[in-house]
Amino acid sequence: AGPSAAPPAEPLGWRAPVDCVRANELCAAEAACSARYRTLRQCLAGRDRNTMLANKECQAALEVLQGSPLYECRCKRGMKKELQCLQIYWSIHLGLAEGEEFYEASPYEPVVSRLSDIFRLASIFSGTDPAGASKSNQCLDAAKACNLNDNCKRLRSGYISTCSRELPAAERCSRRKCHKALRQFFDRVPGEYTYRLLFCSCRDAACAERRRQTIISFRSPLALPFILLSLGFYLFLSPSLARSRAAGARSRLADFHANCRAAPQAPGGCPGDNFQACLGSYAGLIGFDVTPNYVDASPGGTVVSPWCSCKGSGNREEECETFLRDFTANPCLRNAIQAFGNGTDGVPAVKGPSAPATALPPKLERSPALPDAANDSNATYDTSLITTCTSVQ
Amino acid sequence: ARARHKPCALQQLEVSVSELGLGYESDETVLFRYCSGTCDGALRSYDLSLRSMRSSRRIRKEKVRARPCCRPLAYDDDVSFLDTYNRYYTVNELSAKECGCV
Amino acid sequence: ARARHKPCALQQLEVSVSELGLGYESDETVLFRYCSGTCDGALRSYDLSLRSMRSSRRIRKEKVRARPCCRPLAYDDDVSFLDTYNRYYTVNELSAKECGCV
Amino acid sequence: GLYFPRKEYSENVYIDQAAGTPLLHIRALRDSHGEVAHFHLCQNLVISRARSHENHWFQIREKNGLLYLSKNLDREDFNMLSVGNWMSLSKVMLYVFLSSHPFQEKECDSATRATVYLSLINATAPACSSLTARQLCFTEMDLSFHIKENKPPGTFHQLQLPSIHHLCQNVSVSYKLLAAEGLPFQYNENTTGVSVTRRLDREERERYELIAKCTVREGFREMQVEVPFLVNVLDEDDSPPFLPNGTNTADAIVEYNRKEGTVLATLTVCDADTTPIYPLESSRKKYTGTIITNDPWINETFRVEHIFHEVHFSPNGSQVRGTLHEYKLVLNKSISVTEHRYFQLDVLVNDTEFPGPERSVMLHFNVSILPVSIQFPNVTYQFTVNRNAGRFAQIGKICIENCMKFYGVNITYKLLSPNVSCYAVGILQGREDKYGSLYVNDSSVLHRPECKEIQYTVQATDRQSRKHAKTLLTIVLEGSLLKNKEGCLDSCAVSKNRAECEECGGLGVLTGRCQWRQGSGKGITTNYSTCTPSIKTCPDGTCDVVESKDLAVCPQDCTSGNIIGGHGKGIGNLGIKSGHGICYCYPRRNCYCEKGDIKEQLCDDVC
Repeated sequence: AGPSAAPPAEPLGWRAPVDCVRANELCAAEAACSARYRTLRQCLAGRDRNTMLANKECQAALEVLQGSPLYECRCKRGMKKELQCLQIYWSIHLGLAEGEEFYEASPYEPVVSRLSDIFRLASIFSGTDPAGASKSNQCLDAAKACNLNDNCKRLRSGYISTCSRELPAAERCSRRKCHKALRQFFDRVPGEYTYRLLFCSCRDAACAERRRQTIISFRSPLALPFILLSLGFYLFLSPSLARSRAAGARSRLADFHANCRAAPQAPGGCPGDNFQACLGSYAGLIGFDVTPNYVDASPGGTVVSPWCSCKGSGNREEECETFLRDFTANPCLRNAIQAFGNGTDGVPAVKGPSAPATALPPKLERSPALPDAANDSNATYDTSLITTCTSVQ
Repeated sequence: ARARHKPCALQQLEVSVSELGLGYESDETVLFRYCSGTCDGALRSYDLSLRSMRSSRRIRKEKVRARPCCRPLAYDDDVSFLDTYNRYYTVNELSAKECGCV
Repeated sequence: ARARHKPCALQQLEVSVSELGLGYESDETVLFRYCSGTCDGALRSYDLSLRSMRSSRRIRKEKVRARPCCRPLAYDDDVSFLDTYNRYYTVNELSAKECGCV
Repeated sequence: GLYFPRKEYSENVYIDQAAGTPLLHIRALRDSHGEVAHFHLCQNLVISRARSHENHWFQIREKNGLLYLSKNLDREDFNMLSVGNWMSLSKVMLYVFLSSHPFQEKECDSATRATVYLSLINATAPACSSLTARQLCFTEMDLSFHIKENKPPGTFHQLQLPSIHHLCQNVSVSYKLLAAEGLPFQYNENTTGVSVTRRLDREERERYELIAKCTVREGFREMQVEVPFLVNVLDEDDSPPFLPNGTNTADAIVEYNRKEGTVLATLTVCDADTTPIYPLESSRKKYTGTIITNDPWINETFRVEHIFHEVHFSPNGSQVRGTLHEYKLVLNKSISVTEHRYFQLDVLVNDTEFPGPERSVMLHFNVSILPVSIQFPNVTYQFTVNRNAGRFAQIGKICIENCMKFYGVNITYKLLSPNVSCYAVGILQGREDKYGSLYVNDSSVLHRPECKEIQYTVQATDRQSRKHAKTLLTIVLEGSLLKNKEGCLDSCAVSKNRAECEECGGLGVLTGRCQWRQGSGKGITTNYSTCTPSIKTCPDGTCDVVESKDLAVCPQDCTSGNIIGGHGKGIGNLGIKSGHGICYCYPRRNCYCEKGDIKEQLCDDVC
């Protein structure tokens, strides 16, 4: 069906922040813009960006579109027509940014609210001050608070009953249904409930195990190094998958990188020092192919990781490990989780190495200076290579 | 006349899952809503006739009920919880959503 | 186990209006349909929990029913008749149309 | 061809930095001797948030890869480059292209490219005295490089920061590269260049962890900074396949398991190279396993399945990744019981991308397809059945010799022509069952005194070959008839206690009465109390073929309806796997699990 009754045409170039669905409607209602948008999409279809920029017609289309709302539009997590919004966004930005940057800009609007807003609302809803709630088990209190809220209770039960159904061995557990139910929970239930379930701080193993079970430790360690799938290499997937499901996963991953990437110069280690933005985009990953979770039930530990490994990543092992470190050794994410657990929005005492110049990574032993022109004896091909293979797993 | 019982209405109680008495052991709590009260003002011609025919033994040896009962008309959504053995359970039709004299 | 009562179902009886015991005197007859039988297989988690919390006295001094009752879910249309004094009367919700365990 | 030792570079640029300021020294490594690197920037500058702009500010020296400011970066330039950039820190992105010959204009999209991220700092360059040792020595960029194996030596990085060297002439900054003995890296004090001194062999070592140590001297002050300096060696297909323990032959015996998909034997081939698991299909196509035969029957009947996984070798202390390829000989279709042959089947494994002649290895499977017979183990079967047994009572199981070992052989069981008047028993077979289940089909026959002993012929037939076997089955009726209780329901499962349970019979009962299983354990347990026609078969977690004939026989195993009260459902949401207290069921309706001790309130209304 065509767009709803054409809204009063705003003057081109006027850019109140709009989502990409709305921006697309505005552009479609404006002859010059819609023609240029069509041209740009044809320009970007499968061709190298630089060749595209050399083409005058494409260049002109780009110039016009840089002034249209389509250019600055962004989306909101959990909004209506979110997928359509993201597809419009990537239809422009995927082509222009060549899509090969390891860290892409986020298609979502920057988050302005802070953790303190979450704490205030959490205490209003549950009548208890989250920080002061029962000292024993914050995660249990979070579950109680959720069960007392109809919306939270319903959507929580939705993903639990879907994801923990006992299926016959022949039938693969319905991963897609489970993921969808998880997404609905984290997109539609306010952070005052979901964060408390996800980022509660624990003093004992029972609490930490409950925290790890929040997303039912949806354990499907993939033989495939999903890392490579999730590294935004969705381009290699079949075009249909690349467009629909990938747009969601790629966007949430870009959002996570944008909001959780370590920013050494910021006190809390997060871009714009906004813990809420980081936690929100971390929770936004849950229910997508990169669903991270706590790796164990150690009370103090808050190490999280996606369910994939770098085994079999060939020459891309380094990229793969970089991707994993964004979860397992990310000071911004760690500080944000600890800050929420302590009920503070400020900067927790940063524990753990913040890579001071002289701190050597644990693996490295001190080695002597390399002589300027040492020649190296050629190592003979070691026959033990053959026997080692047999002792493999 | 003195009011012996309140009219049929929805009540609620926050209880732990273990207190539900279903055999689950969990410290999580749920909002248990139930129907309580009398249906005095809800008798129908049906009830009066049924009572009359039972007492005149026109209807015998049958399990009939000649008075409305205060019961749930609809039930809340399912509720799920993690038990003390870290297993998830889901219970449906546990809590009333709406009460009425039926 | 033995079958004590049949499950809740619709029964019917042809009776004279006078036998309805509503005070009308008329020789006209009506088809009186009513609900009879047990609701054994209709308990819900609600009932088990309510019963458990009542026996653990978590719920006290309240008029609650922890078992479904076999009652009409819908009533037949109104019925009219001429009584012995040649006056017409109409009675509604006299006869059950559908039964269920509620 | 030529390649970059890094995919990305980053540096800061400050307002009012003058034209000519060197920013970054990018190096390239050769693929073959004699190559000369030519560096080039393509025309556009990408400003983050996907906006691009003509590049007027940055240039790179074609010969040595030095990136420098070609125009003063004043306030106006800075604002132009930060338009539409909501990130707190403005960033621009440049693409540096590499070629082994001088550039023609149109050549921007050559495959080799590195990305340079320049952070535009909204301030003038800090005074040298205000910089820390860390800032004087290194940028925030991690020193991590990748070098292709089997390539010529060359310089791949310069430790000295061009901009610092340019701006802070009165500060002495010197470097050292700390590395274990014998590593193939060399540091040049004069140029501060780090080079790889010989061809690397990834199969020997794939990762080098060195330390870059920097010493800053300013007047009497001396400060030292150390950061990790990592080199990853990139793999290429330079290792041929080999047999890990020298075995290229395996026996593949087909006897009872004749089902399609059965793995008959596996042989492994190793390769010192890595094999990326993504994209999976291209890796599989790279390492083929082909049956070498021109016998169509063999091609039809067998297939080779290839899986591989990463393994680690330890050539000389360091750990390197390699690949273990498994080639499984698999039945491509079910084989008839009558088929029998003996032959050798060859599979050619081929590492298609390995350049050398030894790219392939031949595997040999000695295939023996043995014939199997369809026969009953002993001549006759005899079962006793109580005259009070109910319909669907399970009498016993019948099955040919080795029946439990058979896969892919479809044996069906049938009862032939009993003596006409006493036809009480039937036989059923579940889809996956390898045996026939005997059950009481008509319990009224058991009550007839004239029926004492019933003779049947049982026939087992292999559906594919139509081969069959027969045996004699005798059913002996025993026990005296119990007086039938009035009003008993047809399902044992309805009873909630022992008394109710044992006073009646029901479908599936063996001796005319239901059996009470007294459970134990607290909470929700698999050992719940319940009333059953036969404790041996119900509940046992399986809705077997006889129980599935009527839900009233064993709803505890077969119900898919609502279960009210604390419970856990069985596999496929079928049956009651675990329950709280006593579990009872109204067949074809709900089941309940509840504690037995909650006394029913008599006056349930007014309490």
